[in-house]
Amino acid sequence: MLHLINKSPFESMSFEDCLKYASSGSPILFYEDGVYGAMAGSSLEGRIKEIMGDHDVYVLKEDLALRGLERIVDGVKEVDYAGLVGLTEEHKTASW
Amino acid sequence: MLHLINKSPFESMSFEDCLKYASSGSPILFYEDGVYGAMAGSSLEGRIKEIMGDHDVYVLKEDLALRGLERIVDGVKEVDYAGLVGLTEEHKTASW
Amino acid sequence: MKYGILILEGPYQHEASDSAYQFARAALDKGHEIARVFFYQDGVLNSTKLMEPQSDDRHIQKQWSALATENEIDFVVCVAAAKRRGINEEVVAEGFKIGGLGMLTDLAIEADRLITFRA
Amino acid sequence: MKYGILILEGPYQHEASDSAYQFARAALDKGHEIARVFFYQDGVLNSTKLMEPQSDDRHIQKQWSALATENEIDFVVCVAAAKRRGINEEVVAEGFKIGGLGMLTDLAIEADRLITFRA
Amino acid sequence: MNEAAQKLMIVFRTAPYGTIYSYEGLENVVMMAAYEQDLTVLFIDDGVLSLKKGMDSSAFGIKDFSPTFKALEPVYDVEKIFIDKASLESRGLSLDELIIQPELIDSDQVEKLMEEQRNFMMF
Amino acid sequence: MNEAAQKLMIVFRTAPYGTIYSYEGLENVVMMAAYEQDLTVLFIDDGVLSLKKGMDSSAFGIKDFSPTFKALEPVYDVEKIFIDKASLESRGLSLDELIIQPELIDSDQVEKLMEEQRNFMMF
Repeated sequence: MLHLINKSPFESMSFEDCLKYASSGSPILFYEDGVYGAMAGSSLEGRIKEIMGDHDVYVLKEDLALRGLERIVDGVKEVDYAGLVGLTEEHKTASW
Repeated sequence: MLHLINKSPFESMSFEDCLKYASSGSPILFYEDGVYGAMAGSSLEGRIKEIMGDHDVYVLKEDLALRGLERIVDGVKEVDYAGLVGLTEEHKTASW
Repeated sequence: MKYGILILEGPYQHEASDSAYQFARAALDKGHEIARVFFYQDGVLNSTKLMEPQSDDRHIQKQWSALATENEIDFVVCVAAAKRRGINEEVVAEGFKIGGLGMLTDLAIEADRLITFRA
Repeated sequence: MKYGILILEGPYQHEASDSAYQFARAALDKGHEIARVFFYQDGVLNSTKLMEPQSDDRHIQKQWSALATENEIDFVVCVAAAKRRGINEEVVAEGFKIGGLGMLTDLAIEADRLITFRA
Repeated sequence: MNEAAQKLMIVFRTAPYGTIYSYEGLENVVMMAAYEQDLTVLFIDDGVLSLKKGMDSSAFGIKDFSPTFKALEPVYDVEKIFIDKASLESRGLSLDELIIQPELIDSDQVEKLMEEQRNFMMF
Repeated sequence: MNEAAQKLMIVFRTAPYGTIYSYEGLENVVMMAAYEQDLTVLFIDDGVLSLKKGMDSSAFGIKDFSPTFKALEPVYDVEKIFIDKASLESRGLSLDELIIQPELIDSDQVEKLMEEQRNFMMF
């Protein structure tokens, strides 16, 4: 299952909600305001690093660029829309 | 300042955000999905009791009834729309 | 007191518009003046007379129109927000008028209390 | 693969509609089929031809209409959600058609992947 | 259920009334039930609040849609109805405070249910 | 500022682009600035993200409105611009990563600023 997070994890619980259900090995992708979850140096960085043991974490390039975000947490993978489509080929998706 | 919370505190950080800024003595009112914050017996009950030392906590009756909520945290005051208008006469409001 | 009401969300999708309506009624019942209701962002969608809810549901536009006409309240729909969402002079219902964002600034200056209903 | 796309939010207010559009373009570029785009809840507001955004902004309805006609994709606007929000046959733009909720069930049965864009 | 029945699921994760998500999820359950598919309904997070007993919409004119939830099994023959135990507990609710009594599941069953479906939608 | 100037404030607390709140807040600042009132602009919570340097909207067609934020002081004469220090820090940002450098304030100043105004709006 590919879990899609589109709300800022500083403001919404949808990221933490999703983690309660996501099994080990299920990828998580941040897009729209969700991309703020991938910012390096934020108070969420530790949490992101913690879950990377269990989940591949992706972030959508186009939404990073729109918001001027360049420094993202080490190990988070940038994908563009073509890459997102590729992930949905491999996985069913849940939009939180 | 009267702080108005209309989003479920189980899903949104707006309640906790508001508390960072609200000074002691400022009332807080739950309405719309915010009223779930006032449910007795939930995992938030301790937090609500904690802040009641600093803030009067109100909850909108009409939104409680719509959602079938009867048991609310001891000390939380129920007001109807007339009561809410009364609070806005006394205070400026912030809608979170 | 002189109240201003600002509505940022559309009908049915969010409760914001219902809450604003109930608040406005209660404020009038207590003898307050409502200087203006300003419909902004998706709030402009409250004003369309094309709205046709199911027969057993509330008709949010008609509720608003009745409130405006019965109490002679000024209802302003933000022109830029409206155009972007397909709301224009042809579809705006009785009681609403389309106006500029400056009318929100006027309201913020004039009202004793400005209450926002939002997502 | 055969994709279905479900859109639950209106244009401009949320990014959901922009994201869905970008996703649909990328899926087509990769050679996938889009069986249907279903516009539901505030998503129905994407379909109005009365939309007039500012000249320096994207025109979300026209983007969608072009996508539908160029690629012969089925765009269905939920009739109950539409009526409630003032969207009817007169205002629906080229490329969209109004249809029943059953067409979303059909899509869920038929599509290999159903992707939701929401608030 | 028809012979070519597909596994479909509607997930409720949003509180009722504050937004229309819960209501529209329910509309979909009713529609899908008419298609005689292999249908599952799941309540997680704030979605469990849609089932609270005692809703009274008389003050507002907002439609109280809990009678339709109540009718899912007896009228619409929806039999697979699950609820996340942890979501219910964190909101201080028990099954007997709900208008229907879905089968309690642990959170680690949620993603499995999603994976099993041909498609699902979350409201 | 005119003689009868009123104290007005726009508060940004929402991230840009995901919703239109931030954009419409900015439209209001520009409008209010033209009225020559005693105007304050405040960034708290995710609102601080509206000021991030380096926004590039070329991929999307969504309007990049950061040039207007940049113009608030030099073009629109908005001088009272504040930002909540804790909100900035929790997002790992420093003032030099922002397109403008508002005055840093502590969180306990936020409600005081709200109280001082004739009216304020939060986006």
